[in-house]
Amino acid sequence: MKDIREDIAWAKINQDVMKSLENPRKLYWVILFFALMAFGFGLGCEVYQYQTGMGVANLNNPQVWGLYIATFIFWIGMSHSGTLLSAILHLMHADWRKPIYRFAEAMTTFSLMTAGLFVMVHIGRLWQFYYALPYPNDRGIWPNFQSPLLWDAMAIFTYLSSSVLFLFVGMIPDLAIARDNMQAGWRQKLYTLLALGWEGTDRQWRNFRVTYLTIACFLIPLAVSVHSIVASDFAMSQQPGWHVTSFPPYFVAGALYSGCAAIITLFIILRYVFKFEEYMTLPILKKIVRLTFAIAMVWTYLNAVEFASVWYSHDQVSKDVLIQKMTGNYSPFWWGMIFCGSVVPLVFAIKRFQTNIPVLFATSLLLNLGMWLERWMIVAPTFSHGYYPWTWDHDQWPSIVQWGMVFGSFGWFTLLFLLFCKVFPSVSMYEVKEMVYHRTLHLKKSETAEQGAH
Amino acid sequence: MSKRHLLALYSNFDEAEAVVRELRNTTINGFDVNDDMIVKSPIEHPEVEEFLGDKPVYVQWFTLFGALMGGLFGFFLISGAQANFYMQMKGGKPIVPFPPNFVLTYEMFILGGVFITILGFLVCAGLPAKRSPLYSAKVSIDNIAILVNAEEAAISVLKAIFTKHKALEIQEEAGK
Amino acid sequence: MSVSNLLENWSQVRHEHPVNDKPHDPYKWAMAIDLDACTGCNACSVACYAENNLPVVGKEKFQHGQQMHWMRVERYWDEDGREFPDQGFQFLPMMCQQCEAAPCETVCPVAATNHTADGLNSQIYNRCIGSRYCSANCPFKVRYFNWYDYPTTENVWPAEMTQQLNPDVSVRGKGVMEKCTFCVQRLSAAKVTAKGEGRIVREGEVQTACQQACPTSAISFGNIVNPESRVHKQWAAQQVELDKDKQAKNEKEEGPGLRGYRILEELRAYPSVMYLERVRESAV
Amino acid sequence: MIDSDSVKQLAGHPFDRRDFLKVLGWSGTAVALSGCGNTSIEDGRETVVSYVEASDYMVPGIGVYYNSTCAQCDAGCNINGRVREGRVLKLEGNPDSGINKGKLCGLGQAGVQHHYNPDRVREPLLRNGSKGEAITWDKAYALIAEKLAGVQGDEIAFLSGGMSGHLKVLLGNYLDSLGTRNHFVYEAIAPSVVRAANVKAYGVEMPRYRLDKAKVVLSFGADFLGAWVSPVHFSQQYAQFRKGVDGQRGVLIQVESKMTLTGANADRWLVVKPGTEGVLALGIINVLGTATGDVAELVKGYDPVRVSRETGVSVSHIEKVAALLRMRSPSLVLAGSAAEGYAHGSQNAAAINLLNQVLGNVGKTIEAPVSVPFPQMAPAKGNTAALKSLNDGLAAGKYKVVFNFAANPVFTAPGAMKFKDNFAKAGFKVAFAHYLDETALQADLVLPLDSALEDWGTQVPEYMTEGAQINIQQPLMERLHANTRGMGDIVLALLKQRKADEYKGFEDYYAYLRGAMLQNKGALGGGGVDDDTFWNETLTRGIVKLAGATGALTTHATAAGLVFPAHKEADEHYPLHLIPGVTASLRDGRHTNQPWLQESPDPLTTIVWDSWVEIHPKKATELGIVEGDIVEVTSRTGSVKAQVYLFPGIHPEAVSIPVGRGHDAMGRYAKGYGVNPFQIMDTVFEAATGELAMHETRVKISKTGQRVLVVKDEGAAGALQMGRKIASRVSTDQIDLSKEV
Repeated sequence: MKDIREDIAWAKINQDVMKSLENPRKLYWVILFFALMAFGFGLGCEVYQYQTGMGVANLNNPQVWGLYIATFIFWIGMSHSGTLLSAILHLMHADWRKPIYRFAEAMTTFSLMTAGLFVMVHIGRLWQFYYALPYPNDRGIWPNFQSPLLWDAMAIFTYLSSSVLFLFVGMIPDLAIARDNMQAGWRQKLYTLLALGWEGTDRQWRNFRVTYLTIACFLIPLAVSVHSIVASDFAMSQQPGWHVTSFPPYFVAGALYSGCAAIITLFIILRYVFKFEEYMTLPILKKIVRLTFAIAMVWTYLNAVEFASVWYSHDQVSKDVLIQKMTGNYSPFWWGMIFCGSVVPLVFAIKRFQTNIPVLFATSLLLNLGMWLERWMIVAPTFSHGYYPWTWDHDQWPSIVQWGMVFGSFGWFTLLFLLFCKVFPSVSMYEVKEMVYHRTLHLKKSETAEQGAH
Repeated sequence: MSKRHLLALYSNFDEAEAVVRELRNTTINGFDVNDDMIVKSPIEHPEVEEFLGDKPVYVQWFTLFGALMGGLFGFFLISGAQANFYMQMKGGKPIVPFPPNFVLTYEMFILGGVFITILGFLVCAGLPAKRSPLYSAKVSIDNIAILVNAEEAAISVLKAIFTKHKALEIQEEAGK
Repeated sequence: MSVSNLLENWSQVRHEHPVNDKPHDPYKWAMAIDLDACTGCNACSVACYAENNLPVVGKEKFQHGQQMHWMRVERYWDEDGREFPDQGFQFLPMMCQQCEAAPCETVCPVAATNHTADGLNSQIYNRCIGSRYCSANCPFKVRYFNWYDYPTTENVWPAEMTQQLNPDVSVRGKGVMEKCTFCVQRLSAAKVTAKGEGRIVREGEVQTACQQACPTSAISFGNIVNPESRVHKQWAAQQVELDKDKQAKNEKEEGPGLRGYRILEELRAYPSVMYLERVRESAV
Repeated sequence: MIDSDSVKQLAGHPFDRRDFLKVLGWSGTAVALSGCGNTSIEDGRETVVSYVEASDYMVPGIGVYYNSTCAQCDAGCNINGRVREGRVLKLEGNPDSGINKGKLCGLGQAGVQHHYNPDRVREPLLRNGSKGEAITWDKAYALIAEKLAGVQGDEIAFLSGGMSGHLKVLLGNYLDSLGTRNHFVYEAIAPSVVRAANVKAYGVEMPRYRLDKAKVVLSFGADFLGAWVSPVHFSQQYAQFRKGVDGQRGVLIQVESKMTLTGANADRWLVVKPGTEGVLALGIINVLGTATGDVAELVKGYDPVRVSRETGVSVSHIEKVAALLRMRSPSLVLAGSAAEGYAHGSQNAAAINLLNQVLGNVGKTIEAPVSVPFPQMAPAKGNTAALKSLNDGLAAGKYKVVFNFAANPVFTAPGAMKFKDNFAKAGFKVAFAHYLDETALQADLVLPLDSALEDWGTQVPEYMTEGAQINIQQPLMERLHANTRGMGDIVLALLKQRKADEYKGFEDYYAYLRGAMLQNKGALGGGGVDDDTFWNETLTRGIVKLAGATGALTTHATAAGLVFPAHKEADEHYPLHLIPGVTASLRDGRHTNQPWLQESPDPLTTIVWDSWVEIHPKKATELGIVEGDIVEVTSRTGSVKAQVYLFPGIHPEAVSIPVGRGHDAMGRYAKGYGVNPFQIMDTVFEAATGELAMHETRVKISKTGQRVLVVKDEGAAGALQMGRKIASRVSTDQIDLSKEV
């Protein structure tokens, strides 16, 4: 099992990463094609829904939200691992983060953008969405700051802009490298512009270090708050199955979980597509896998806590919702969630699977499926089994339009992500160098120590 | 008095460190080691800061200012808007309710902090910057560069020191 | 949005409205529905369609649960497993309960649903962006969303049928939420008339469409602040207090001995509709 | 309300008003529609009309109310139509009415959808092959005259629904001029057997029932809150009855085999074996033990054990009911359509009426009705015997010209009667119709009628409430379609063909009506008032209240002629009873094309837009049927397929299908929704009256293997509250009602 070589030439690092911007494997184009197709289909669904009305999604009076909000939470959740892991690991000086954090942060950014799309497709009057923005106006009309949806909007805006800035700031030295190594053309112009004249001077590095650290510090509480607020959309309401105190930590754990699983998936794809075998090494993958396993167990625990607290409370209405989830129309999906979320990750506990790429790939997909199901199982059963039995619904199955947009969102995300990786270095060159440098130092030190011992 | 730039490239930090030490210990007319020397490196290198001496960073003050202003602005924007919009009551809640406003204040606190930190970074690091007169793309690979700006008289002394420490390459700005 | 305004009126804006307060003056519209009188005939529901321009969605959309009846008549029977419902069914007309602390109001991102000065839960169609959060948070599920653009949907209001539309009530387009308004257009008209005459609206001067149609007069509606109103008297006689989530009469060991109750009162939404329990003869 | 000056102007120049209103109608609509969605306010600007010269009775933006009469059923409720900018928006009850006192049922309110229905016939149509060809009215009248030429009086038949007032008089004159007595007055659903039984028991067809005075109401299948006789009136009495006197609330006991809306509101709902209502009544008389003479003799055999065995009602219930009736007097016993719908329906009704006599209710809760002092205007009440005799005549090819007005026998006649085929044998068929319903489709000439909200007329209610009254029907707005005509105008025009001289003084039916009313001004309470004032006041009120004559009721109880047929064994091929459900909103199906009624959930099952087969859950389990299964219901004469709804309020040996749906014509809102149980009804007739015994049909049920999702308002939890306190109930011993407001 090879890790990054200490003696790798720094020039080779530059070369390898820069190559990824030019000639990926064929698979890249295949994925891009399917992503385009999926996105196109989703777009068609949205146009149809926009023209005709939300009814074509087969939403109905109690079941007012459906897959859109569930998938919205999914994407918000997915965004968490990128930035949060990057920031936490940065603070903890965990060097193994360095080759993988860039794409993880890009994943954050793009999944947030995808989540934003769901807010759009979900609202009944998309053409009036700006009513939700707090802009000064003559009539003194403001959005309702008491609404958790508005907190959501605010949190996501903050998170998205901070993540983009974090990603960008961290990429400036690499953009300078790209600028210096690129043939003249639109790319070079772009890199020149974005590199802001970075030359790696001591003053730049000094301020860079502090800035990067500061933003990382901000991002951790921010990321936690974002998913807590998404949890508040539910926990702040009065509905059975939603009004649960443990929802914020539960959501955050779920978010980290799905984010980590997505990192594994994307890690494996990028490693192959962009020939990053030397940088995205199996020992790193193994670390992520172990982390994911730990988070999976935390999630499982919080899940159990939620059920237990509902079960032992005397809130019969919430209990009914839980029973409905286990035994009602939704039970296959609910048990699917339990299986994918709590049982499948046990694969990660087995040592020989921790570096088995096909197994990890399949497992990570299953985990994400489980996490998507989790979100659906949070949103839908409460609607169809709420306080008012008269309105419990019969026909809550999402229509092709809803499914189309869910698949379309994956297309959209993949599209953005792949384009990003093609335009910007998805492995941080300067930080891999740092990593290598630190290792060399470390080796030297231990050699010196050894010699001293002799 | 005209000054000229001089750039020397080194393959590793130890060499560069030795050069800087020497420059600091040597008094050269027309060259101030604190003002006229810039070290460029491909990676963030704490040692560089060490051997360059104590140079303060002010970004965190921007952060403090941004976060506080963000928070204050957030709270008063929201509460003020609510107070002016009192016709739209929410049953069971005061017109300016604290819990939601605290959540939003918190977000605005972070938003302000992050934005102003970035601003501070750009200001403190002098970005976006004009490219300096002498630069080598090798810095973006693995070389350490020492850029000095000195009076004509000092140039040769500096050059000698650079050469002594086995500079890989020395670039010289043309005289004016 | 001036900060000075905020600081000057600090105590006012920190006032919890309206439960621990008595701001409903001179109006607080409320309702009482006698389930013993209600026969479940649906006249109220049809009256609501006629008055409030509700679209008839048709069989297919009804099947998808997209019906728009602001006033629905629910029907229940015994749950104790008896062979026949030999004490009859229970009917319950259900519409927006115009809660005093409405769960729907706080969650709307654009403040399209609010508490009015006369105690209604208003819905501003123009402002609504259709997030449907209000419906998600409504315990009674009495909010109805325009899943389609009904004015242009085939056979909803074809040709001549548009002439039946009530010009006092806007016809809602797609993507907005709607619900029972307590016939706010009638209330406004009555209030304007009364104001012109320098008085408040008298008891009996204004009726909601459902109340007007109800053949058994099971629905009474009025200004509960007015001690002369039937609604006030009914609420008082039943010892149901608007701003309580637990009524003192229910604490008695021997039972309240009174019929008035509010649905899901324990959720602290403080509904403005009191129901009177259906009575069943014990002698037969 | 509007002042009398404006009424004068309005009444004097109806056509000016109409033209004016027509223009305004559309602009108002544009305003209403532009309030929605993202429609620009500029839309429709060209149709905006200035109100600069509005008439003084027209206040833009203010609703004006006109009184008229509801024509949706025979109860004759007085309505108050809200008119704005010349279009009628909403029907409300007339508060001055003795019948409905300001209230109106859903069916009545849907009257505006009858008026604005997009599927109304707009031109006279002449059959050309399978198509209708629009012709002019002159041509249509000429054609009728041509077809009638040389036809003998007894070769002409006129089929109509129940009718009264001046239209009935005028039509009578026309039929006389044709020399025919063949006026068949047909109503598919009418309490005809009960009427006959009432005549025997009380001496009148329909006494005045006083639920409000009764302490106990024992109803044998009378759905007086839903579809029976005068539901809005009875509902008001019911409210009074429930409040009771001094906090003693009235008790309602309903006896029937399939729960009706009234049954759903009962304190005790007693399910009986279909057709044994009379037996139960006799059993109760037996337990009461107060009967004397031949009645005592008759009921001697009906001891509780036997009655319980035959009816399926437990002995204890029989005794409890009897005890309650004994304890709380006066009471009221009603015989409804479920009791009369059998071959021995008269016997059932007689036994039930006997119970009233024994309880001494006659004169207390059963009062003598008042009648209008103009017998020629009294209602001609429809029945099904008339249909049978018409059908027999048609089958024999007796009629050359047949007119049809306000009846739809092709839809409502039992399939086995083959009415459609027999109708085809008539030489020339004229239908006066609002819509192309099943019968109009078979006609050779279809003449489009004004809606009830466009037409003039008078009506005498079949069921008089607080005194005699004549209802006035007046246009609430301008004609929607230029080429429809009022039935009165048509009859007058036809009459002018026969007796031009006699009727030439009447320019139109309005003139005739006004003239006829003014002629009897004195008797109508207008003595000493000038003509215009009287007429305007009459129109303003919409009701003419009269001091009617009241007769006396028979109070003598007799068991004469009361013989029950022997207990019938179950038919092994067709083991189940088919009970046609009559719902409050759809009745016999003439209003099925009013979308509010289609979408208004059936109160008991909450099903919309479709028919269903009600089956008791126990029976369903036995047959392996679940909700939504499509079953085939087969009688001796036919079969229909419909979805199943499991319904506990039905006798396990019976199934019920509601009537009114299953149209294959009548426009977009009616056609193709549900099934028509009339199609499979056995043609069994009531022995004494010759009325169709609607409850006598026996059926069997078989699964088809298909299953659908039942479209209903009820949620997945069904009728259960899942332990939440939603619709709460309390029993009388836990409550003191006397202090209530």
